[in-house]
Amino acid sequence: MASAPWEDAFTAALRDQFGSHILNSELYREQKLLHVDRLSVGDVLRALHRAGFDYLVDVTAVHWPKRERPFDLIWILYSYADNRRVRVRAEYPEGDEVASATPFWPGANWLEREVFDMFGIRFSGHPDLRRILLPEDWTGHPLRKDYPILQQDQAWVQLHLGIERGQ
Amino acid sequence: MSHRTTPDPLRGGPMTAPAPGESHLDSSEMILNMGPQHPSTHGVLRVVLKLDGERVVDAECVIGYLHRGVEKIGEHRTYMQFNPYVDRMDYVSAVSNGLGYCEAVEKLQGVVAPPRAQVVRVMLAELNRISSHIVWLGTHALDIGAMTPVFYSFREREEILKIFEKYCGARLTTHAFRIGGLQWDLYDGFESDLRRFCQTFPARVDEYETLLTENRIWRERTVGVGRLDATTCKALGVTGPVLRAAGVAWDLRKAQPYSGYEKYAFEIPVGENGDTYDRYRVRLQEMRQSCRIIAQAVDGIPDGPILARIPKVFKPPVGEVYHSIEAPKGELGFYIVSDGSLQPYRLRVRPPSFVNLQALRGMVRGALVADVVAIIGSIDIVLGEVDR
Amino acid sequence: MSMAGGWWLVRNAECCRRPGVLAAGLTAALPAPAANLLAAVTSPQAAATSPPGNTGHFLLATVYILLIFAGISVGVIVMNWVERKVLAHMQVRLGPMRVGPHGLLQPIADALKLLLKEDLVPQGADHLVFWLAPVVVVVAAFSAFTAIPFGPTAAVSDLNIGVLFVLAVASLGVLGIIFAGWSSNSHYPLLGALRAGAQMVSYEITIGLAVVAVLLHTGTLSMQGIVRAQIDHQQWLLFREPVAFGLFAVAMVAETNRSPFDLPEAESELVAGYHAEYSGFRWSLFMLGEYAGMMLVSAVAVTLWLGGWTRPFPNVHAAGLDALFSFVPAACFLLLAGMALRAAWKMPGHRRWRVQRDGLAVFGSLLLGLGLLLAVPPMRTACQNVFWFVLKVAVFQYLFIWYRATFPRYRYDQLLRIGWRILIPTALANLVLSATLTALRP
Amino acid sequence: MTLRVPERQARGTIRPWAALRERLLRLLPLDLLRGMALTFRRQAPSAVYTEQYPQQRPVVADRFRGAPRLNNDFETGETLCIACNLCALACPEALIVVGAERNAQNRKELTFFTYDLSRCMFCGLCEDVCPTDALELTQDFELASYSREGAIWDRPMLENGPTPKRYEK
Repeated sequence: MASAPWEDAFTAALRDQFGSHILNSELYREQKLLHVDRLSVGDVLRALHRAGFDYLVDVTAVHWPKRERPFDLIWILYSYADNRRVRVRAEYPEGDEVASATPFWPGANWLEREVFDMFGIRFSGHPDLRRILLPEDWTGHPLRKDYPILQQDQAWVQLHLGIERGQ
Repeated sequence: MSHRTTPDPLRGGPMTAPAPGESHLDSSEMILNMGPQHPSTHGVLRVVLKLDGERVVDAECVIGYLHRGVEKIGEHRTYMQFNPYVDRMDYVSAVSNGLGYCEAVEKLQGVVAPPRAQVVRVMLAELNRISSHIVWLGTHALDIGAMTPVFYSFREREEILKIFEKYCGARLTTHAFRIGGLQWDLYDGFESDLRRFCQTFPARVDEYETLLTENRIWRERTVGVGRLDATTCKALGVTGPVLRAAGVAWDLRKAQPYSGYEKYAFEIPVGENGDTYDRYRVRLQEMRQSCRIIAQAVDGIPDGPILARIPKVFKPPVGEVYHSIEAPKGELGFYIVSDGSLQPYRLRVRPPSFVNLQALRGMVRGALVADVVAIIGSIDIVLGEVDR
Repeated sequence: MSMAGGWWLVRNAECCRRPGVLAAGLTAALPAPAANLLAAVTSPQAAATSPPGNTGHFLLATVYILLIFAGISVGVIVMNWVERKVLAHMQVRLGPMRVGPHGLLQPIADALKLLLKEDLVPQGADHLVFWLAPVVVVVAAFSAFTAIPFGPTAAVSDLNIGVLFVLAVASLGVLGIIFAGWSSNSHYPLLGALRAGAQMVSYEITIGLAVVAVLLHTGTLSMQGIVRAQIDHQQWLLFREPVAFGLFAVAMVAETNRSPFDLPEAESELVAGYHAEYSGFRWSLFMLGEYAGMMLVSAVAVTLWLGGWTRPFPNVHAAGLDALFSFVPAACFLLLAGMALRAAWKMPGHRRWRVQRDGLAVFGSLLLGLGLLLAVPPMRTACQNVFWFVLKVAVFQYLFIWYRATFPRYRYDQLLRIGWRILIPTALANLVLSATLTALRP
Repeated sequence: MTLRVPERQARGTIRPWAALRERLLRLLPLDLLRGMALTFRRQAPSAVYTEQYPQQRPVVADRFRGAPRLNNDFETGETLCIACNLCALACPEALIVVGAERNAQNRKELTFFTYDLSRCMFCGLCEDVCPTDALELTQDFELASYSREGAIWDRPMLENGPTPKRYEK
């Protein structure tokens, strides 16, 4: 099933505001997806926050190593008042900093830390960008596709756990 | 003593950063590591407390001790093979995890489970909600010093686990559902087991209420402790009973019904103050409501197939989907990206415990050490899900 | 507790085998205090009129001290088993079942295990204080028993400042707890010790005020004297000072760090509180001290408010009632024996249960023998004072367990608030009221 | 549905004498006594819920997923396994190794079968895919062994089942 375009008053308003920075808006399995240019992600998120999306469900990323801009950042938003969800997606090149969503949704704090931990994507304006699940001195970001599933920071394991291998 | 603490529940940032007006050179402060091995951190949660006497000045959660890389494992298993792994995230409510995952994959594939399967799923998921809340109740009461409820509640949980065992062959990590429906049909006596459970269970909840609800010590320990208002909850993304205790009648089973929840009559219990006591009351009421749902479902189990027609070699079309359910602890979401192969390209779990745990810091600031365990308990976290 | 009493009785029984001539001969041969004791054992009526206690006689005091030490230790063991069993049954569990029939030997197995465990001292601990702390706790709890009258003559001493002595020595126990928390060089024990310090200091005051209210009615500080005053009043002081008793009943739970006031060792908050760093034998001393402390405060409560060694309804002397009450100790033991034998009878016949069944039968027979022994007239009269005392204390022990099974734990600040804002003002008001009433009474 | 919180809701509107009555009632620890009555009642031996495990063995359900077993044909005693390798493919942990070789009739014949129980999570996927019901998760639940190697089961172990030493006392 291919995705259908998503055009209604809401997207029209967004397009009015951001013009070509809204790259695409589609419906897939009845789920709404906004594809946004990375340069205006911060503004779009702010606008959505103002538009009533008061609940940031999740922030996550997908790694596409073969692409020119290998990281997809995904924000899943929800509006309590209107009972609707929208996903915002933007593509980022390696090493680019992403605008943090913590000013609008303080709950993004840990979610962004997890993205940083797992993908190595840095967020600008984040109050406390550190690793969250892995030890702070771990090397590598496990959810990148170039990090094999059996890979571990063996030096860390040997230093801190005193065992030869972690697996 | 406590008056230097800033009452901003949303404050982020590392713990060492001094708040405005906070002295940095105060020798009366003590750093206390609560966990990762502590009787009341419910697993391997470590909370670093900065104490002034027994008053908490600041706190920081250190998590990841149980990180197993579930999302990475998901990228290296077929959709079917990953199913048992989701049981091991929130291992107290494995059935709910399975429900969320199976429905997410079904949505990705574009199939719907047959009606009979949906009803069975609802019954098991609600049983699981009860068993999850019951474990929470027992351990939470134990944290606050009441020894007995934990044994009473495990007695009831045993009844539920026996039903699980008879239905799917496992008690805790059930692997009860399959993508597209169910593996097993109901066993003989399933309905009578459930009816008996629904008849006896409310009286058991009354027992907990006798021991706790009106008990003055319990109320002193919980009323007004760890308050979290609705605005803060929404800002932090807190969901589930914690949000409802703050007065927001939001439940995904009502807001965006899945698996046929729109067919059942039940109510969303809501608190007023968003404190530990209200969370307790909300969860107790939710158990009664779950019982109601089960009773309705048992009376209307339709006949028919239990598994939708899906190919044996299962390759969902290219696309991505986010599906979330109301797990006992809050919104449990699965974001799955398919590249058309046998395995998910990316599988993201939106864990309710992880997000809810963020609220801990704001809640414990200014509280006492004894409140910290009460508050941790009232969020109801499972570290298997926080760390994944 | 009943075991403690039983043990005591067995020792006394030796003297009672051959009453009459032999007793008279011995009375002549022994030094005066011992003769008093013997006279008291063989004829309590005479003892009631003889001077209380056997103060000043070194040998006899030593014997009593040993008896009390042994009795309390056995009592702790029994209490340990009973607590685990009662708690378990309240929580729909079985409790210990593996070592001995119905886990009867479990406390002994645990004691052995604790004795054999490695003796750990944390790095950086103050060795001397760390070593001293459990000793202080145990010594304080045990030495206070020297002033407790188990019967009209069954006491080590009858100090004229008995109440003060008991309160003073018992409150030394907190010193041990603070020692333990401080010397462990660890955060949780330190917090536990601080809590214990604040808690004990606050609740001591309530205890003191409640006791003073009693003293208004007795006019003496002697523990024996207080019981005798109740006998003279023909009334337990519970009925004259119910408020003081209530205050004491609450404060004594806090004083012994028991649920719902078990903050210093709250396992869900402070891991194990002040004894978190203790293990093995040292830890078992803390436990011994805690249980001895529970018995001690119960014994004080019994002495001060519940008529000490007197039987229930001491003011009613209807025909046959005395005789009826004198059979109660024997009846109690026979009842326990019956329960044990019935349980042995009802055990499944399978051979894997045989050891348990036989053990229980032996235990039941033992109890049966004790019960029969207590039914013999001289034993009956000789032992009933101690029996009633022990029974009353046992009721308090049961209450301690019951509280623990039912209540959540108070928070630190709430505990202090209850102490300072409810208990102490009430105790003061009660004291003033009692004093006024006593002064107005003709 | 809002929770019923009688006292707190009432406090604002209540008349003073009623508040006083409530205060006085709080002096009586009725709430505590009710709890104590409940725990006291539960002491009845009939309420005990404990299962004394080695003496009383639990009866597990028919569908219980426990120790794996390789089934043999009842009559011939030959293995039902056709060495199709489906179980090994289905296993999420890849802990099954099936060894097979072609016999004279060019049919696959099972040579060895190892099952690493130490990594098994008893999900039952191998059992589900088995076309001949050769591999089955049985009701045996006592799987402890003294070494890690003891948790790796070979074909004879899988066919005959474990022989745990039953602790009888």
